[in-house]
Amino acid sequence: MTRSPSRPPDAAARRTSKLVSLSEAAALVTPGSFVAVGGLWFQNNPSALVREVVRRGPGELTIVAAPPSSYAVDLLIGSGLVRTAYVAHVSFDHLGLAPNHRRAGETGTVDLVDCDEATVLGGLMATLEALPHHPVTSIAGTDLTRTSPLAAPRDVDGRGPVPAPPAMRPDVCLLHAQEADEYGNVRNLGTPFCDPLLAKASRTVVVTVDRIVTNDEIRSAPHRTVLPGYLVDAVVEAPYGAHPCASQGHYVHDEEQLRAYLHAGRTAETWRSEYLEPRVLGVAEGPDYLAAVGGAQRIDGLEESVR
Amino acid sequence: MTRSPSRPPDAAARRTSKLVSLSEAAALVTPGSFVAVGGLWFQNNPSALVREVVRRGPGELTIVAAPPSSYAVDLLIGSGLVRTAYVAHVSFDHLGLAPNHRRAGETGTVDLVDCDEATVLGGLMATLEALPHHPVTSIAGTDLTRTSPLAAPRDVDGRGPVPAPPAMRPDVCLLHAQEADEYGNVRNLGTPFCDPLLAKASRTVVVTVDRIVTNDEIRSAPHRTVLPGYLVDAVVEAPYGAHPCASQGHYVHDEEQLRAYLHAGRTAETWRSEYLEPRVLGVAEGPDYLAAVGGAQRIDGLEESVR
Amino acid sequence: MTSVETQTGTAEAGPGSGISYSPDELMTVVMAREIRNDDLAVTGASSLVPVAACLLAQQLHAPDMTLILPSGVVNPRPGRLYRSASDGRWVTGAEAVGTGYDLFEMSENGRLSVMFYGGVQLDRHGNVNLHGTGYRDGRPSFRGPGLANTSFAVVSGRIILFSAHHTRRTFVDRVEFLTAAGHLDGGDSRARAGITTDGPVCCITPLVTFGLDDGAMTVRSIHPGVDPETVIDRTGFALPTAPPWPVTAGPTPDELDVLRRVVDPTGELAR
Amino acid sequence: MTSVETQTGTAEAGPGSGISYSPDELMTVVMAREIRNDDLAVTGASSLVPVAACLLAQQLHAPDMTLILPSGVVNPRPGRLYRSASDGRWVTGAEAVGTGYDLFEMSENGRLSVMFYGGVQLDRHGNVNLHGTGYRDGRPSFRGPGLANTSFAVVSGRIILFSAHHTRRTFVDRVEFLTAAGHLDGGDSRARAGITTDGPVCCITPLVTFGLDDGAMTVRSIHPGVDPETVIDRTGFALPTAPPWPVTAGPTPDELDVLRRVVDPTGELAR
Repeated sequence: MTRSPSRPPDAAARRTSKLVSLSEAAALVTPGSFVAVGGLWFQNNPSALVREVVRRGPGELTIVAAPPSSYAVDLLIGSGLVRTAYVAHVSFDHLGLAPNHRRAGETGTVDLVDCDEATVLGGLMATLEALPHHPVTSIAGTDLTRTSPLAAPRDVDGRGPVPAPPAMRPDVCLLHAQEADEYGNVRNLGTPFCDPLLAKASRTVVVTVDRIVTNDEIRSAPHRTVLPGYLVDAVVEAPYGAHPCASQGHYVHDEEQLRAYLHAGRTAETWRSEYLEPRVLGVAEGPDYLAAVGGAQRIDGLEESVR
Repeated sequence: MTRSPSRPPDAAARRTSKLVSLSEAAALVTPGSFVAVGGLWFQNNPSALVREVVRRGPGELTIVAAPPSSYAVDLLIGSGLVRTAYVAHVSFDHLGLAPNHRRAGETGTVDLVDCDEATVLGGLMATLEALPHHPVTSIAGTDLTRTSPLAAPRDVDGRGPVPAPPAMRPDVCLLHAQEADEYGNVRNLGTPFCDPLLAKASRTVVVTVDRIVTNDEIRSAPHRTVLPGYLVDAVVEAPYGAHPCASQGHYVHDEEQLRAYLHAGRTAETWRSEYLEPRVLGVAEGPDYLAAVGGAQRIDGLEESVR
Repeated sequence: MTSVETQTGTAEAGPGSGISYSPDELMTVVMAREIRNDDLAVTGASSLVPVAACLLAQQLHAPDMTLILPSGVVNPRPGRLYRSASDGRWVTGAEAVGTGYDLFEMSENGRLSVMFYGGVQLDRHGNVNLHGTGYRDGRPSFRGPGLANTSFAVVSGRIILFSAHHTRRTFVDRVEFLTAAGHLDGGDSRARAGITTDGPVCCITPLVTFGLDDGAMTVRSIHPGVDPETVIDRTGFALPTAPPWPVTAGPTPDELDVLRRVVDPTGELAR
Repeated sequence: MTSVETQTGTAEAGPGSGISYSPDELMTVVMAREIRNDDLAVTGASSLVPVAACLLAQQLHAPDMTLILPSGVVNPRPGRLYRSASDGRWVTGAEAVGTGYDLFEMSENGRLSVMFYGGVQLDRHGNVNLHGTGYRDGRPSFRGPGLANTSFAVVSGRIILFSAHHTRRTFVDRVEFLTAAGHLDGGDSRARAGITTDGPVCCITPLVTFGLDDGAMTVRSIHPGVDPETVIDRTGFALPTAPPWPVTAGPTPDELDVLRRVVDPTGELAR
């Protein structure tokens, strides 16, 4: 089929750019906010953005994340900014447990609400579908039904008590993807996983990307757009913004740095002195951070060594 | 990022092909079946497949279709095979009303269940999400709440009467797309619209495609796969299988033939003698049908004339 | 450029100008002026005019507005108009391709700010009937296409009504079947039904623009060159105000220029 | 090729052969044999062995089975194994990329036929604990990662349990927190709780394969070269049957060949 050429809009109509700085984006997270954190395990964590939030330090946060979460969630928990967390699974996958999440669960410093994939997704889907609660088929027989407010049995639709998580609508959603244009059209080169769901359920959506592309580039492959601009409020250009996690299709996760994080995390004190201070509070995001972790070229080369 | 080369499976493991003939696929629709019909308006109608179903003639069908449906639904209704239809909108868009749908509504020969987009999608989504009913925010104030069993107010989740369509699970889903491999991995070059939802809600899914591609071709662009193979039971190679509708990205809709359909549809008798007999019952699908409508080259050239 | 419905084909385009335009072009320009920069709009069937109006508004005063076609195509830019809003050719050059589920989310989750409705019947309170007319024992003697998206009328921030046909058959006192909620019985009956969105704010026809400020259609302006008696004759309910009515500002040369040069270079609206 | 857990590193690969293999390779081969041709399987965290087992089964006897990684990647074929099941490099060459919503649909709508679970604790009825241990006042002295997909244990056709660690700390009489339902209290208690799926059918460790035919773990077979006393010592519940137990059929040369040549050419399982 012959394609008609695209025609650009008249210069008279100037579309508003959604590009903001990392610190402007981080400022959208205010004390007491309900924050959705994107990514899964080591993939597509909004790492630079979360570090910037930690530098700013808004407290009393409630967070929700994709069922398998990792670095960004553990960092937020370790920073002491989190009061309540709806997180089904937080680990460093095959590298080990998430040290701050584990410690928070053992000491009770954070309200870790017991939940699983179905209860988290159900709560987010309830928002999308305008339901007060979204029943999930069954987590029958488990202790979740005993301990989790998300899974509290409820009589919905006359079928007797069934776990029915209430609708969750985060105030701010923090995501990392590979590419976007300045109007918020976002493209994932890997797996978007729960990020679109988190975005649709949230009031405000911020996306960091490794690379800003032109609107024409987005329009050249409309099927590849994962989040259309109407879902996105702010875009930040943040090269290597997922590090030490992977930005799928651009760079892999940095096992050396992740292991250093885990090692630092052996106590709350060592995590603060060996990770939080040198890698977050004591360094600016961007070139300084990149230099501190060995530079861009090293990250680009990880593909060869990370198994 | 450097990509590792894909490695083909060992010859020892022979994967089962899902390729079947058009008539084998049509035979999946048995008398009394609940059939989901894909496409929207003139786009991606499973036209050849529906014509073959009409030639076989299983009666007492219940059908559901995307909110804006057109040719394939009107043809099924005109054929006399449909007892009940969950169709929100049936028209020939800017070309006019759907003659058999209109007549069925006026004569009462088919039970046209009043519904709208939200009630149809809600009923399908209920199946996907394991809900007995899926409440839809509101069709408040309309006569649908008075006339439609799909929209009957129901007390769900303690918020008083709200329209809550029951879960719909069609027996067979009939779709047309542009490309698939023999294992049922389906790619749409245009808009899949409700087709994935119809497929996921149905027990058996049949897809006709203009072109069979290799599994390697599918694997070369995993993001473009709209229906992964596990959702698809049978694939039929049917070039121009959407005609007189469009196969988005391959050929546009045939307004001359669609207008001829509408003209034939001025009475039930003329529709039967001027369309059903010559274009469906009296001609075999494939080369004969194509010759009867002016040939493949003519269809390929419609891009230039259809506005 | 001629029409049985209006005489606007030869009307003035602006002070001092003598540009002619078709009824569809006029309706498109008038509708475009109703679109706001922060709108997210979805169009339906037979929507050449609303689609063109959104694309024109994007070019003029609403570059940030989002247009979503009924097939889920987001912000198309095909370089011309196609007569079917679901035409696959709208995909090329668009910003994204959504699904039916995305449309469901967009409406139910409260994002949709403008919806356009035409109708087999539109009544004076802006209610829409796409179901049928001439009911006897619940069965219509004329069956319409049915309404694809009733609930969008409830959840959409506001509604813009339009009709290519300004006749007594279309503009009725009361719809025979209420498929999409306008202002119901007028006054605050929409709010009393628990609907919190604005409902129909205007209705654009080849003859006039109706306002619905008090939940009932009132002539906001009559299009250039149209005889008020024609409007009265062709409207099936009593108009609340008598002529003279304000005259619709016709398309400006700039509006027509952008419309014809950028949005509709193949002249689909001029036919 | 060595392991503190087993002596299988030098065990026989088949009659007359003397091929050595690692514990992970053995577990992968044993698990692959549990996969059926019509399966749709989803893997979770730390799932190198289940992922490899599915890929091996696809090569051998189950070419039609569908493997979905926890990130939604369908039927990957990267030409090697990556240690994280969510690694972005699994995308290249896969057949499709799904989302979290697709996973929700796949489980709730009853498509999922096999789910794999490891655990901080696994009990003799196949119940899974990924929450924690050593509870006092409801708070654990050891907090686990949490379970990403509890409900998959209910809706999945059957469950295959596995653990890289066969110790008394992992294999306990009763989980301290029941995060995913196995056979609950054993017998027909799973069915009595209204769960209609099969639940755990086996549990593969570096020492044995447990069967769960009556809702309780019984040694189905002991792996080649493993001392039965080691199994008894390292299992935290009383085993229903005493040795001698049947010996697990070790990997055949063909199984190992396909595993090492096609699935794991970089030797991730051999480490």
